[in-house]
Amino acid sequence: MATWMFYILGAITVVATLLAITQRNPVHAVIYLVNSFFALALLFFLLGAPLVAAWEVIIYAGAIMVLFLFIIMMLEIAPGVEADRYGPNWLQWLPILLLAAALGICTLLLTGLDPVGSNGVPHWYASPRDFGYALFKEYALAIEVVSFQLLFAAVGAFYVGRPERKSKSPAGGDR
Amino acid sequence: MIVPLEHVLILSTILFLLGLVCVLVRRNLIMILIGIEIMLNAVGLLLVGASAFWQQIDGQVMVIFLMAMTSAEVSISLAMVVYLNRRKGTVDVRAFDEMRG
Amino acid sequence: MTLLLALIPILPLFGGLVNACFGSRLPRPLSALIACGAVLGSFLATLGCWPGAAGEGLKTTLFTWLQSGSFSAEVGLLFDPLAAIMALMVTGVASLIHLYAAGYMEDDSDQARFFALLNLFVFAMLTIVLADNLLLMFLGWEGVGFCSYGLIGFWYRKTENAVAGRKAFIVTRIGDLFFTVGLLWLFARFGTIGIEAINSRAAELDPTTLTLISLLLLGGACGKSAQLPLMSWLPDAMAGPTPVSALIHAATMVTAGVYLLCRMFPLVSLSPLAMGVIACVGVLTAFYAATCALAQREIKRVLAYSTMSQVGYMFLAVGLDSVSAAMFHLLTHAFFKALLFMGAGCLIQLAGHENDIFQMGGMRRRSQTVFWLFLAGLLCLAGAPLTGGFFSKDLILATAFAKGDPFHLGIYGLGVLTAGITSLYSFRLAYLLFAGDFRGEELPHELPKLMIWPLPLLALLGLSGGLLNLPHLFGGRSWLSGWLERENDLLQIPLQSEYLLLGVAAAVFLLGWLVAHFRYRRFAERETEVCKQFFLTGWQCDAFFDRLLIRPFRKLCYFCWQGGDLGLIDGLVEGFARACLQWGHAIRFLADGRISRYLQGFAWGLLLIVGWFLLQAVR
Amino acid sequence: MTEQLIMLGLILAKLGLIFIVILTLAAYLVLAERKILARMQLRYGPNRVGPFGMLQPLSDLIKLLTKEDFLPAAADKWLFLIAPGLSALTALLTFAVIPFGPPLEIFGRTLPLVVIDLNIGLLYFLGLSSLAVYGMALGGWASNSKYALLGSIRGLSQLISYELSMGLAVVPVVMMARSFSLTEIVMAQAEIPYALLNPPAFLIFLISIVAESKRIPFDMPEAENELVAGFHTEYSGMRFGLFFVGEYINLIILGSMLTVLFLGGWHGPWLPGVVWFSLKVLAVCFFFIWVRASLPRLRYDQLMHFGWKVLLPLALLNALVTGAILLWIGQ
Repeated sequence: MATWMFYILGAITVVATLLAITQRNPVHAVIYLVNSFFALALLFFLLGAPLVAAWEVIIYAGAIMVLFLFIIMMLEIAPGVEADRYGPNWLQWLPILLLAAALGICTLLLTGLDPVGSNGVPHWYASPRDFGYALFKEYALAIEVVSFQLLFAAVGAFYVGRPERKSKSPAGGDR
Repeated sequence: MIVPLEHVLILSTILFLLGLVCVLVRRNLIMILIGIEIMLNAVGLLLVGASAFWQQIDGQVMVIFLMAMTSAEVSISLAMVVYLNRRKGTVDVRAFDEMRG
Repeated sequence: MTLLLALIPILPLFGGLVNACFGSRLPRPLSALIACGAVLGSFLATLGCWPGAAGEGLKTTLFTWLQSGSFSAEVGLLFDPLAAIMALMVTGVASLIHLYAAGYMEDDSDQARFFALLNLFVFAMLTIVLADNLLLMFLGWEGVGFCSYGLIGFWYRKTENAVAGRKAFIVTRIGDLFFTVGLLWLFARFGTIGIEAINSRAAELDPTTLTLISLLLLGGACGKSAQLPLMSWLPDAMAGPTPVSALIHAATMVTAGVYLLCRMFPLVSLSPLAMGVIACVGVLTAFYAATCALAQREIKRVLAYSTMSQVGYMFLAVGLDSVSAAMFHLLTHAFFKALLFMGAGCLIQLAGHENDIFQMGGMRRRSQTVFWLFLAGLLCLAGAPLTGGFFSKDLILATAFAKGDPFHLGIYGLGVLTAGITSLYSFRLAYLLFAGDFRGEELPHELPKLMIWPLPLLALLGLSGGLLNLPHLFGGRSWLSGWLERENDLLQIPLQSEYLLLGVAAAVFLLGWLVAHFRYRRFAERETEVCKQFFLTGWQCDAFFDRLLIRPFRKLCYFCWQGGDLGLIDGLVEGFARACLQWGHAIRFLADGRISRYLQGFAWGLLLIVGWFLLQAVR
Repeated sequence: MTEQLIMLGLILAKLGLIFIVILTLAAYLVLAERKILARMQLRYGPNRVGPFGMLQPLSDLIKLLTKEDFLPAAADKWLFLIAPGLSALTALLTFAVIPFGPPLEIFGRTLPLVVIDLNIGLLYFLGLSSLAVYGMALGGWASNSKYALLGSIRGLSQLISYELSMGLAVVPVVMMARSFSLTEIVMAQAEIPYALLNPPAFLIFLISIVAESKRIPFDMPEAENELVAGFHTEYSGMRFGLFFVGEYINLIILGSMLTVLFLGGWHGPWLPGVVWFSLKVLAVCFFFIWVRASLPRLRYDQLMHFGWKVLLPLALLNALVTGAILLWIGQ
C-alpha cells in the first residue's frame, strides 16, 4: 500500500509543480506549490522521515510560502502584468531539454547497470530522539553555523527592507 | 524501503527539472524564486530517499540544514524583491539590467 | 675616570634629547640653560679626563653595538692626546658658542629645536673625536651631517635656506660615500675597524691599495671640510643662524676632515702620492678660497671662504707630514674664527640684520668693544706677527720650505701668496666695516650682553694661541708637538732661514695691509669688474658643477622618468590594462545584466558536468 | 483484521463524536461570548430566542444558510470559494491529536481518548496552525477588495510573526517532557502543570495564541473600524459562517493546546479527566472573552514591534535558560 501511495503522491507532486510553474498568477502558483509541498511532505513521511515531513509543512508550506504570498499581496502583483512568452525560444529550452535527456539516460544506465531493489532494504524511520542526537551531537558545529546564517539573514533582510530615508530628496531638509 | 531508490531519483530529477524550467523561462522575479524553491525541494527529496536507502540519518539532517538555508535565502531575496519593486515598480527581471556590461 | 670619559659625549646627547622631547614645553631660559649646561659639563669632564690622556691614553668600551660573525662594532671611546686636545677645543669653543647662542636666539620661537640640534651636533662631533673604531666615527660623521643639514636650513620657511641645507647635505654625502668605501675596504683587508689596529697594521698593505684607501679617506675629508672639489656647500651654509656658522666653521664640522686625516695619519703617511695629493688639495683650496674671499660682499661669506682657505692650510700641513702643525693651526683657527663669526653676528645685529658689507661702514662708532675684538680676530686671520695665526701659519709654510725640493718650494710660494691675499681681504673687510660712515638705512639694534661675554675670552685665546706651540726661536718649547709625540715635526732648518721666513711672512702681511689701506680706505662702489664677478661667484664653480654634473644628471633622470617609468613600465602596465579593457569590450555582450541569461549559463554548465559524467559512464 | 477494523471503527466514532461536540461547542461559544460581553458592558445580550436566548445559535445558522451567497464580480472565483472551508478545515483537523482524557479501559482494551496519538503530535499542531493562515490570506486576496486585501496582509504578517514565538514557547515544554507526543506531555504534568514550572513560556504562549486567534487586542486582520470587516468583508451567507465558526473552533483548539501544554491536560483531583479537560478549556475561552471585553486594540506597528523585539527574544532566552537548567538538573 505504501508503495502505491508513493507513486500517487509522486504523481500529485509532479502535476502540482507543473501547474505551479505554468501559472500566470503568482498567487495560484503558490497555492499549487503548497499542494506540491504537502504531497512531498507525505512522501517524506513514507520514506521514514516524519520529522522532516513535519518541518516541510511547517517551514515550507507554513512559513516560506506564506512569506511569498505576503510579498505578492503586498506588492499587488496583478495577474497578467507579467508578459511571459513561452514561444519557441529554443535557446532557453535547449539546455533544459538536453539536461532532461542526459538525466534520463543517466537514470536508465543506473537502473540497467546496478538495479537497487526495494526488497533487500527493510523499512526504517528516524525517531525524533535519534534525529536529535544526530543533529546536536554530530552536527553541533553546523547547527551553530546555520543559526548564524539565519541571524545574518534576519539582519540582512531588515537592512534591505528598511524604509528609504527621505532626507535624500533634493528639496529635503524640512526635518 | 517502500520503492526502489531509482524511482525516488527519477521523481527528484523531474522536480528538479521543473524547477529549472521555472527559473530559466519565467521572467517574474517571484516565479524565479519559486523555481529555486522547487529545485531545493527536489534535492531534499533526494536526500531523504538516500537517507532511507542507507538507513543513515545524515541525509535528513542535511534536509534540515537545507531548510534553514532556504529560509535565510528566501527572507533575503524577498526583501530584495521588495526593494527592487520599490525602485522600479515592477518585478520583471528584464527591467533590472543595470549591470549590463 | 671611565665614567667621566663617557660623560663627555653623553651630556650633550642628554641635553639634546631633553630639548628635543620636552624643549618646547620648558621655559625658554631653562631650555637654553640645559643646552649650555650640558656642553659646559662636557667641557669640564674633558678637563677632568685630561691627565689620563698622556701617552697611551684612556680607553673604554661602553657596549657592543653590532655583532655579526667576525664583525663587531663596539661603542668604544679612545682618549689619546690627539683626541684630548681636539675634544677640549670642541667642548670649550662649543661652550662659548652656546653661551653666545643663548643670547642670539633669545627671541626665536624655535629655540628648543635649535638647542636640541646644536647639542646633538656637539654630541656627534664628540663621537667623531672620541670614537675608537671607524664605524662609530662614521656614525658621528653622519650625525654631524644631519645636524648641519637641520641647522643650516633652520629657518626653513625661506626656500634658499632649505636649499642651502640640502646642498650641504648632498655634497657632504658625496664625500661620505668615499669614506664609506674606504671604511669597508679597510674592514675587508684587516677584518677589524678599530682605529688603532688599522693604524698599527697599515704597513701590511701593498702601496697601490694604501694609496687608494688614503685617497678615499681624503675624499671623505674633503667633503666634510669643504676642500676642492667638494667645497661649494660651505659659502651657502651661511644661511643658518650665526652661532651655527661659528660652530660649523670654527670648532667642529669643517675640522672633522682634518681630524680624520690626523687620526689615520699612520696609514695615510705611508703613501707619498697620497700625501702629495693632500698637500696639493690643501694649498689649492687655500689659494682658491682666498681669491674668492677677496670679492665677497656678504660678511659671513667672506669668513666662510677664509675658513675654507685656512682649512686648506691644515690639509697642506697634513700633506707636509706635520700633524702637529695641522693641529696647531686647527686650534688657533678655531679660536679666532669662532671669534670672527660671533663678532660678525654682533655686527650684523648692530647694523640691523644687514649682511652686506657695502651697506655697512663706520661700525666702530656703534661699538668700540666689538671693533677691538673683531680686529683682534682679523689680525689673527691675516697673520699679524706674534698672533696665534701668525705662528701656526708660519710653521706650516716653514715646514713646506724645509722640505727643499722644487714641488714643496712651489707649494711654499703659493702658500706665501695666499697669505698675502689673506692679509689683503682681512683688511679689506676691516676697512669696509669700520672705516667711513654707515651706508645702510636700518636703525641700530641692541646687542644682548650674552653675545659679548664669550668674545674677549676667544680673542685672548686667538691672540695668544701661539704659546701652544711656541717655536724655540722665541724661547718656546713646542709644547703641542711634544704633547702629540711628534718631535720630528720640529723644524730642521738653519736659524737664518727661519728668520728669513719670519721676515717674509711679516712682509707679506704688511704688503696686504698696505694694498688694502690704499684701496679700501675710502669706500668706492667699484666692484663690478669681470674678474671680481668671477671671484664673487667662487670661480663660477657652481655653474661649472651645474653644467658638469647636475644637468646631465637631470637629463638622465628625465630620461628614466619619461623613457623608463612612463614609457616602459607604465606602457607595459597600461598596455596590459588596455588589453584587458578591450577584451572586456569584446565580450561585454555576454553580460547583458539579465538574471535569466546568467541562470542559463548555469544550466549550460550543469549540462556540461552531467554530460561529462555520462561520457564516463558510457566508457 | 478484525482488530484493525475495530480500531478504525473506534477512531471513526471518536472523530464523529468530536466533530459534533466541537461544532456545538463553537456555536454555543458564540452565544456565550455575546452574553458575557453584554454582561460586561451592562447589556442583556441575546435573550429572545428560546429560554435565555439558548436557541440563538440555531436561528443564526438558519439565517446564514438562507442568505444569498454573494460572489463579487472581480473575485478569484475558486479561491474565493475554497478559502472559508480551508479555514474551518485546518482548525478542525488539529483536534485529531489533542488528548482530551486519560486512556480509557473499555472491553478489556486500552482506548486512548485521542483520535490519533501521533508521536510528533506537537509538530502536527504547529504545521496545521501554520497552514491555517492560508484560509484567511487567500480569502482576503481572492475578494479583490482593498479592505480584504489589507486585512489579509496584516493577518499574514501577524500570524507569521507570532507563530515564531509560539513555536519557541513550546520548545521548553518539549524539553521538559522529552517528547513531541501530546499524550506524553500531559502525562509528564501529572505532578505539577508546566504553567507553574515554566511561567515565562506559559505567558509567551498565551500572548501568542491570543495573537494567533486574531482576537482583540490583536485583531488587526478584521479591525472593524478601519477595515470594515477585514479579510471577510466580501463574504456573506454560509461562507461567512464558515469563517466565523472556524474562528471559534480555532479558539477552542488553542484553548485545548494551552490546556494540554501548560495546564496539565486532564489531570485534576476528584473529577473525571474529561471533565477537568473541558473545564480548563472553557476557562481559557472565558479568559479570551474577558480579554476582548477589557483591552483596546494595538496599533499595527506596536504589534509587530512587540512580536519581534520583545516576545521573540524572550522566547529564545527562555528556551536557552530552560535548556541550561535541565542540563544542570540532569547532571
